[in-house]
Amino acid sequence: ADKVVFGTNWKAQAAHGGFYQAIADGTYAKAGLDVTIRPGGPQVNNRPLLPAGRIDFLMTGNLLHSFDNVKNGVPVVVVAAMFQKDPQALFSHPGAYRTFAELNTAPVAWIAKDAQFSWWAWLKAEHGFRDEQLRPYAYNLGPFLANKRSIQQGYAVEEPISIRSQGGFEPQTWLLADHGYSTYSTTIEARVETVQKNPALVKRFVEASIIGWVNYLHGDRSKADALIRRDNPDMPQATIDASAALMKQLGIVDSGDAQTLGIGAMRPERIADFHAKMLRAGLYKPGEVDLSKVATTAFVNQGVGVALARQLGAGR
Amino acid sequence: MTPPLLALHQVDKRFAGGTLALQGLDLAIARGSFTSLLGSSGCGKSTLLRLLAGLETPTAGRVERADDAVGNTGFVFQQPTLMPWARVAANVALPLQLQRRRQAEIDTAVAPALAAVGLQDFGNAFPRELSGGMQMRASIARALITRPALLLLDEPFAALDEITRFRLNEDLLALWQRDAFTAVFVTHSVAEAVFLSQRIVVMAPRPGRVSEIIGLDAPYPRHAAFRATPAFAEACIRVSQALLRASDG
Amino acid sequence: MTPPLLALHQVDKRFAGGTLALQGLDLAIARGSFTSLLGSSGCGKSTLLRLLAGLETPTAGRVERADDAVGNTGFVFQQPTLMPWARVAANVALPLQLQRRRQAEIDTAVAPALAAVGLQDFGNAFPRELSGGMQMRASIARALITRPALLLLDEPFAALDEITRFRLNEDLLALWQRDAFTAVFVTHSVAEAVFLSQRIVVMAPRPGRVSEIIGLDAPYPRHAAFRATPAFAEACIRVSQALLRASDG
Amino acid sequence: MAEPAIDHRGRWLTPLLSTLAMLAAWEAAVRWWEIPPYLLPGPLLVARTLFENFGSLLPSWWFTVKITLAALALAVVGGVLLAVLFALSRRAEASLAPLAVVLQVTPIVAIAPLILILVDSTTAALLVCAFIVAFFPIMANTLQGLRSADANLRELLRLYRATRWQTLRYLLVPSALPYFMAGLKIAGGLALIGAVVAEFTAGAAGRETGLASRILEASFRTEIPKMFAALVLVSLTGIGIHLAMQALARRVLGRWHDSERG
Amino acid sequence: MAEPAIDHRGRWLTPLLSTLAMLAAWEAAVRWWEIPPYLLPGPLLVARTLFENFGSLLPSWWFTVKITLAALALAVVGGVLLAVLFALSRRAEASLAPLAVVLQVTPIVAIAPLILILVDSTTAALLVCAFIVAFFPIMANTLQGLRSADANLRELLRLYRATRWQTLRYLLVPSALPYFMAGLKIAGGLALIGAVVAEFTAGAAGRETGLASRILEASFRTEIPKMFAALVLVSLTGIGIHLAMQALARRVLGRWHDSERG
Ligand SMILES: Nc1ncnc2c1ncn2[C@@H]1O[C@H](COP(=O)(O)OP(=O)(O)OP(=O)(O)O)[C@@H](O)[C@H]1O
Ligand SMILES: Nc1ncnc2c1ncn2[C@@H]1O[C@H](COP(=O)(O)OP(=O)(O)OP(=O)(O)O)[C@@H](O)[C@H]1O
Ligand SMILES: [Mg+2]
Ligand SMILES: [Mg+2]
Repeated sequence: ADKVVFGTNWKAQAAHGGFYQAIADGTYAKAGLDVTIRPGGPQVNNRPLLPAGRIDFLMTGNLLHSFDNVKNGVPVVVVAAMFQKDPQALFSHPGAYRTFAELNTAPVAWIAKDAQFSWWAWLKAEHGFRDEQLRPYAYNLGPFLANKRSIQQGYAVEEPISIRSQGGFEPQTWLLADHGYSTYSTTIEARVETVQKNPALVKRFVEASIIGWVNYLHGDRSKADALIRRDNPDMPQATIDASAALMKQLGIVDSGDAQTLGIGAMRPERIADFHAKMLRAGLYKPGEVDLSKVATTAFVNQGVGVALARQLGAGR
Repeated sequence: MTPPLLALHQVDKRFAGGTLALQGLDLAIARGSFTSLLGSSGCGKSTLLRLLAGLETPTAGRVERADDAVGNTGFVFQQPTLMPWARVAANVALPLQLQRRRQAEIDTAVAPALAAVGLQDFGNAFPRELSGGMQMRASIARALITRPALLLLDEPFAALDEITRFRLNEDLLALWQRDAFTAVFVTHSVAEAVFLSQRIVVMAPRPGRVSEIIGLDAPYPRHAAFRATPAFAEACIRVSQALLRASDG
Repeated sequence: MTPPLLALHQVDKRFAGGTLALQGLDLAIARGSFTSLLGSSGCGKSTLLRLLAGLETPTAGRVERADDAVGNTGFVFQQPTLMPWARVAANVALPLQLQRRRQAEIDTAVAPALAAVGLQDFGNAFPRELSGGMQMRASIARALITRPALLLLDEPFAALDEITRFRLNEDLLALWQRDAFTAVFVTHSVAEAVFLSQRIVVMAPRPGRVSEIIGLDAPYPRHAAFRATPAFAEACIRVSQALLRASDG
Repeated sequence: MAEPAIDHRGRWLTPLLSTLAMLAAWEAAVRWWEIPPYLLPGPLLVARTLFENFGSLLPSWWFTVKITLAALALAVVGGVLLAVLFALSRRAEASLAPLAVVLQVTPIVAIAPLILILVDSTTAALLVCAFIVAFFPIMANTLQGLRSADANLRELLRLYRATRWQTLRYLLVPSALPYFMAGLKIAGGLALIGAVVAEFTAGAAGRETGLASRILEASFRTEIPKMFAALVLVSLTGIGIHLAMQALARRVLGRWHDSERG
Repeated sequence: MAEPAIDHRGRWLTPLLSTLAMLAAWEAAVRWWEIPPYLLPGPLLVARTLFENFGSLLPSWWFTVKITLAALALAVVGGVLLAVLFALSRRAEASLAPLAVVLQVTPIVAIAPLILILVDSTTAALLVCAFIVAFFPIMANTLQGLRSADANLRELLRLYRATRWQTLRYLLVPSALPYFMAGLKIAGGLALIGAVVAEFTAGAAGRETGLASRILEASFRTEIPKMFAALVLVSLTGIGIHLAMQALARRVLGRWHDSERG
């Protein structure tokens, strides 16, 4: 089997479930792949490892990183987008704000550093947020819980669960994707070289991952969860369960194009649309990013797994 | 009779290492007296001086120090013990600084103190730039600058040539007569002890104890001529013999 | 005539601070000779000794040191200069360690070296636990332990009582006769210089220079009895007068 | 100073009492202002959490301790070697000191990826990071110590034509000891913090994780009492290392150096 | 040592040449192995990037420098005060030293949120963090220095019944200077790294940002040459601080301490 190292951008969690599923139930093995997952973390930056050749595929949070790669001549390319919607969200205390438009009046916004250099710029440009609101979010809910008027960032499939258990209330979740933040998420990046010289490997990896995701969402995910908890021993099963439920409920993975073209689907028009928004937010200058180099649709949009999903009872 | 300024009663001093430096020592130092300590190297002279100054505590026995001795003591240590980071003038001025004298007062006191030991040109030097004898002289100037009531001197002139030494001997006696302080003087020079003192305490080693006390009744002021008198020579011989007895015993 | 072991030609030494310590100094030290340096405090004796040892370089003039003097020199500094972290025995053994002698050889050499200066019971002590005179004696033992061809001594016995001092004087002469080393000896004691040396160099201060050189032809071995001879007394008087002249000039 | 030496029992009693007083004040503050545990848990709660999670924290603690001690050992070796090189040759110092400073001031966070690219094993990467954090104080202090050797003793060795190596062994190294010990006290703490920070950034994932991972995890999941339990373990380890260094200093300098008398 | 002192020109030439040699080796390595700039840019590219972005980096640099110097000043004041307190009273040391160690070994990352809650202004939070990183070496070294005062001089002052304050002023402080200077060299670098790390963890974006934000931003956006340009600025600042400290040590210890002779 081909040895493959797959780097993620965070500690093991339900949002990585499909990949663990494909290991756990032997989908990768069946595709002739011996996959090792290398988790990332809050300050762990796996991204340089991909062009350096220390890992073979990389899970990336959103398309901005891919734009940056193209802009800076890093020879990597997106080969699949497992999440149709970015789970990136803002949270507020219940009843504190009525509409998304009001959030820019919050006195304090707990936002992590990386966000400050990406979608925060878009929120400022498009929705009137201000730098004065900024406080650094160190992935610790305490400060948010302590201040009822504050808002904070988070993953729609992660933070609400812990806010519920720690703060004892149901936060209001404002999914950025619902307000124009149209990036794909949890994309798979590969080196251009790999795509050109060994497309078969890429195809096997992408398709096995898709099957993994179908099975994780709709099949028996107990073995994948066990692997997740092995890599991240403090992750309780209840959180995984809640998270998986949220993924389905919010249509993070299996919605829109994915329902017809298969999980991982990408459309160049949507990438271009997102790019145009970021251009307006001032993150890029016109012509800096050659959009044709951002992603290849050669490995997705084939309807892989659609039948399996229906068979497992998706959508019921 | 007035009580002595300092008194040791049956004092023992044993160091942490186990050395018994002094044993069963009895000694009284009268106010205004000039006493010399003589004894072989390592017999406990410095230790005795440090007990008198209150820098060591005895392991047995009692050290009594009258109130007017405490805090008004000048001490010339066996080593120069200067502050390497301070210029010579600042080193000499230190006791006055510690007494919070005014700067003007200090400045007027330092220059003659330096001159008295022949260091008038070296007030601005650092201690490392002085010769061994000059360092000791700076240390002497420092001890004298406060006009202490009790002056303890541990071989102050050992590193000096005879001419300077003789001159400083006379200067010291002149000061003693003017200020009437109490002096305890450690030396290895029998002649020096005889020239200076009213009383010579001869110590015996292992463990350190008082072997003999020799009184000298030659009148003060004593000048260079005193060294040429038969009384002087005779006293020297008596003291030398006492020393020999002490080191044999 | 064989060339001298050490020779200074028109040597000037000015320190960074500006002090002119030595000026126009000419001096030759013959192989196997015993020379004493006398002079007032601060006249440059230590500086001269350090030039002879090669520890200072002259600011003008030339210092010539024969090959057999270099690296085979014992030096007793004016301060004890012991390593505070090493026990007395280790301090004394240092020169042998540096010569990479075998440990057994070192062990057999150290015990008699300590005994020779009366420190047989203190090999295991740390320097801080010794009296001032004992520290100097350790330093003397260290300088002698390698049986050097050239021995430079800077007031080695100044901190010792007269009895010990006399004994060590005789011991030193015995060694000198046995090993035929070259000795340069700084002292402030005229009697000591006369007792020990073949030649006494009297130095004058400010700037330091050679004032007079006095030869002494009393035969060796010299014993305690020598001190009682008229020749000894006469020599002492001659040297004292030379010293007076030097400090007046 | 005039103050009498504390007797033997006092040596343990005072810090114990003061620590207890501080903990009591902390608990009281938490209760008085009703600070919720997700902001600042009281020491009792932290202690209980520590007790309950002890079994799961122990392996992490051990992992961190291993990295710390290894990094400290490396820092001592590297720092001392560099200091010796610098002390023996001003030229070497002039050429390499800038590099040492660059190493000291470069944020690990920024170069961790580079290290991960160059070094294969994560443990090795952690070691490198922790080493970088800890070595400078050893180096700087040892260098100052080597330079502070007594000038007269230096001359004595010159007179006996001691080789550089001998000068080092017989004079410079003992002279540097008091400085080295102070450096060691600093580096002990820094190696620990370096091990923790390195794990934050070069993160050992999976089974082999240290306290840093537990702190982050607990923090992300806002299990603040658990985070504090892990922090307390880090602190206790730091205090342990400090006490060990202090005992070592007392042993090494005890009988001869002024700093350890009385 | 036997080595002759480097002449005045050599003092500057040697580090310059060695730095140039290292840069040349770096450039050569990058070209020889064709390392792409997104992994490791060569020094020429970094220099060009630095030059091109100088205008935008300058305010960030200045912000970081301000935090660094302020933190260093605080560390000096705090560290020295604590050391003095400890030196004057073994009891105070026994009670408070554990706290100092805890401060040293607590990872900023973990306590930054707490600090942010307690302290309102971000700049103040940054200062607190950088201070925590920098104060310990000053404290530990100064303490060791205060303790290392010559025992004989100590007795001299006791004899004159010097007050604690006088003992401190006339004896302990000058004795501690060589140690303090070594501590200052360490703390200078640590204050800088502390300012950077603090900004990583506690810093806000917006107008008032330092070099850390620029490093992170460049890193997130894979503008590696720009990241290195910012890192180079950090390194240069560190070297500048180091040289300043060295000059200060030479001035303060020059004429009397063995470490600064020859
Ligand atoms: N390192 C130095 N820097 C500056 N001046 C110095 C230095 N060493 C000695 N001197 C000066 O040189 C002169 C001679 O000093 P030296 O030590 O040779 O005197 P000495 O004859 O040995 O005196 P003593 O009998 O007091 O030991 C003195 O005036 C002294 O101040
Ligand atoms: N700090 C110490 N620790 C242990 N032993 C000590 C200490 N100080 C002195 N001694 C011992 O006490 C004895 C007396 O020492 P002291 O310094 O009083 O002698 P001294 O008469 O002054 O000799 P010298 O004439 O050589 O100066 C010596 O045997 C010495 O070894
Ligand atoms: Mg003595
Ligand atoms: Mg001299």
